Amino acid sequence: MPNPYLPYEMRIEKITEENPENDLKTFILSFLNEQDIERFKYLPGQFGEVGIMGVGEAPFGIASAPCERGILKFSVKRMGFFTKCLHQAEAGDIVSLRGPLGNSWPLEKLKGKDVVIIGGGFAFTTLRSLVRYIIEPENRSDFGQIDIVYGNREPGQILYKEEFKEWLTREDINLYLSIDREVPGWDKYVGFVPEITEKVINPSVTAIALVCGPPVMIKYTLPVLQNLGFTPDRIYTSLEMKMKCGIGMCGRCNIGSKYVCKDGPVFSMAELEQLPPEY
Amino acid sequence: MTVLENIKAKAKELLEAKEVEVVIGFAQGTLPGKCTPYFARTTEEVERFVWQDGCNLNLANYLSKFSGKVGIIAKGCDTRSIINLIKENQVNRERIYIIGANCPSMGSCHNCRHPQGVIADFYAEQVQLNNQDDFSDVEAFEELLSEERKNYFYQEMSKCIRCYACRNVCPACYCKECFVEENLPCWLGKTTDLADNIIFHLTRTMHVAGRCIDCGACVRACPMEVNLSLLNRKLLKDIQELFNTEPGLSLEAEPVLNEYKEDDPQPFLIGGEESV
Amino acid sequence: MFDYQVSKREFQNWLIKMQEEYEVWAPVKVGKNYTWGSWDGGSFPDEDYQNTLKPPKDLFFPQYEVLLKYKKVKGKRPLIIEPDLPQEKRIIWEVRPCDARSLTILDRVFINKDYEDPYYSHRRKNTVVISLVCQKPGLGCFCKDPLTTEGSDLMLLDCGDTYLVKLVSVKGKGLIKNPVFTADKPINIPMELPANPFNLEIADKDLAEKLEVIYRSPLWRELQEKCVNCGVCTFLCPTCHCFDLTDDQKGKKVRSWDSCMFASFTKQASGHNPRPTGAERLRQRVMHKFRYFFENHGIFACVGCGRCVEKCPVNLDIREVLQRIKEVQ
Amino acid sequence: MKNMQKKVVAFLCNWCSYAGADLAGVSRFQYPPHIRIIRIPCSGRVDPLFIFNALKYADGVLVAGCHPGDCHYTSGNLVARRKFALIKSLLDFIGLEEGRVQFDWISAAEGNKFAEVATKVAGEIDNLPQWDGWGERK
Repeated sequence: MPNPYLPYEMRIEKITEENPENDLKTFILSFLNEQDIERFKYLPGQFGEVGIMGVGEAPFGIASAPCERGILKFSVKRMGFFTKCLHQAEAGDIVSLRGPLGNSWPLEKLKGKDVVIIGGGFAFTTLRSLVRYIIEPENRSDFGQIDIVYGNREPGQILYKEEFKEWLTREDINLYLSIDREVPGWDKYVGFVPEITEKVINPSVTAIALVCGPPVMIKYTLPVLQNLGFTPDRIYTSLEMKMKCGIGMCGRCNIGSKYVCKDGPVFSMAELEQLPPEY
Repeated sequence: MTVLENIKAKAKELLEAKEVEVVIGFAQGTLPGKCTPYFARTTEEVERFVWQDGCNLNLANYLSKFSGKVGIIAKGCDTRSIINLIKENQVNRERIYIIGANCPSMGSCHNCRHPQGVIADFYAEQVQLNNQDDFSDVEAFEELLSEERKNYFYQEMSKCIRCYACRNVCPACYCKECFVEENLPCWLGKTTDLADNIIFHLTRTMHVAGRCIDCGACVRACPMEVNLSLLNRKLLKDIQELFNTEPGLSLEAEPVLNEYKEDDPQPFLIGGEESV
Repeated sequence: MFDYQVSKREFQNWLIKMQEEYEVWAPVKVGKNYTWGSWDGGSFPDEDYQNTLKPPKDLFFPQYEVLLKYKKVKGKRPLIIEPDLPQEKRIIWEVRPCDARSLTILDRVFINKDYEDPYYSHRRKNTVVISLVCQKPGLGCFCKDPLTTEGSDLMLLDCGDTYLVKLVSVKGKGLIKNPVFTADKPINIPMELPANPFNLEIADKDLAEKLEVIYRSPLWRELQEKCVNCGVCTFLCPTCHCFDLTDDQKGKKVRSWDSCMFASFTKQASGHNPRPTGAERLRQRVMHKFRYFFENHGIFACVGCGRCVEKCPVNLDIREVLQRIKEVQ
Repeated sequence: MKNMQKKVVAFLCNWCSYAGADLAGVSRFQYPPHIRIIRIPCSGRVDPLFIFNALKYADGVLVAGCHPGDCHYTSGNLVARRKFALIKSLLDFIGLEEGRVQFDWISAAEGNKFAEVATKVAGEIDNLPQWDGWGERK
């Protein structure tokens, strides 16, 4: 078995500032060694441990999709020591990457179903990966109707702005962009994610909801989804915990007997109901 | 009445009158000779209190765990730590009721000068004990060759496993975030390299200097039996000699490293004291 | 059943012979405690040898170790260097059966179907474990089976001038090619000890059932009241395996022991901490050992060696904790 | 050549000793190149940790601040003075050589004193036995 601590070497190809505060950046990484592209097989929802040699590592959901061959995308908010250092990196710098780690969004279960994707703020990363995966022509017919609710504080915080613009024009997905409060020039939805969801989503009985966002958003969205008829086994979310090893050994990201890094990060609400509320 | 009976009677009285919500003391431990911290909230629970050899933790360490009114059974060390905590605004004097009692474990610290409480709201016994600390252990070590001292020190430090029991049982170590946990900057490697161990212990010794009252809790807590007492007692001796004071004896005096005198000795200067 | 009886002298000669090929590790007395060290080729444990201060987990999963090194070359990409994996062949002997058994618990963590920790697995593969049966329990002991052979390659029982030797694993049997253990030695010696002379088991089915329902109990707050959240119990535990990964300024990725008892263990960059107080942290330690690990691996992550009992600075006795949990209605 | 590889870390108060070092430079008073200066806001800012940590990598430490009575913050150096006495004594106690860690008061006007002290301290540290970096340097 390969050494799980040995990382891939990645070059930062491009850095995009995502918000006016400049504390949210998207990094596009490419593999330094061509043959690693084939070795790094991943699915939407998985994450990687991005590392700066001599500084440390931190886990981030992979925002790119497998069809975007040769590159990986990570969107990172400046929070603590590591993200501060990562934000100081420049295009051309070399970083390390371990992964792919964890499970993915439940792609097998989603097959043939309608999918409701609900995201808030900068937590849209692995959801973006999923959307990108679904709309790939060879995959699109595997899924039913796609509804996406994506809420933000204000328009400046929206991730992947260009891409969302393009998605708004697509016929094969229904995209509902919203911001918390009225802003001049904004012609999409206004209001918090739970209320928008209640207003625009009219799910089929087998539809599956995937939710990712700040804890308070998730807290108020869950009852809405339940009112709309989603059973706990048809609601999924992706959890965040402090992680180090990413392979279920270092012992800090467990919720009950499950390790978020290895058994997660994606869990159904039905699974979470079986676990202690320790996250 | 015995000391223990006095303690129990007072504790019950305080709890019954609702003057305190809890009394911190000791109960019988699960191993021979060991006592364990115990928090009595009812008069029945008070019955579990013991006061005997083995009651050697510093209970002042637990005061910050409670927000309401707290009674504490305090031996000499504990009261001196309480004085320090009050002076450093970690504990509110109004919030605590001190039941003073002579230290029951006289065997373990042979040269303790203050086995009886320095402050108390009630004394469970009134024996005045007079001991002299001659610092003979420190002096004996000072007599050794520098090479011998360094070898011994390195050997002791190499035993440390950085479990931080010494820090966590110490009432003087009340920082919410210790320098060993800071990562911006990261002051200390997360290893048990000799260097990291030494830097940890020397820094901790200095950080508690002037507030350490040599209660020995760190020494007894150490699972690896590192001789931490030597470092702490060396500084106590220095503080006595250089500044003619002893920590934790009065609510009025500032901790020795928080104040200064115009004519403080400065033997550390290049060329010695007279170079200025 | 034991397979051989050998005089201690013969055993010693055999072990000295083995030193040609193996590093031999044994409990070495320092002051009044035993620590793991290189065997001097002559010493046998004293009468007073109960167990080592630190468990043998250090020998497989050291308190800190370098996992990777980076070399920065100006103008070029940094070089990632994987250190040589441990290759030394070792024999550790006089391991107590509880500690030998703890290795099978660590194996489940570090070597599994998804990932294998090469540093651990190499040391494990290259090490022969010779255990020595405990004949009287220590003050804090609460093991289930002092005669367990789990984790041992060979097992010894001290009979005064001789050892009874039990061949346990293939690895252990492979060692006994040496003429010291000849066929004329008595074989198939019945165990003279009763099956469980200590009868100390505390962790039982009852406990597992209680742990199912006790998560929200106020008992945790009460039990942890005296806990100072140091790392003694976890660092001295033969099965605790939580660790941290850090990069040091000198270009090394270092793995070091960490502890679920420390507040910083689960504290996130945002400041949020899923286990904010001592109560959650004590609960995590107990639940991990006796419930979560059991759910994942079908075995408790505790061998009853008693180190945490004897060394806890505030005498927070895990036996008492488990007893209290069992008494919850 | 051997001595050139040694390092001495000097923690200098911004308001006096650092300016003194500057003055030494401007006045072309020679002082040894292996003194590495770290500017600090006041000698009172010197946490014992700085000194102990510096010794992990350097061969010696010099701490210099304003003369007693001249502190920019009134009493920073006076409070530090008690700490320095203990640090010095503690290091001696655990077997460090007398000259390994040194303290002095150097004002902004004492460029020559800085050069003298720096030369003396660096020279003494050069002549001490090889420092082991708290046991990590073999």
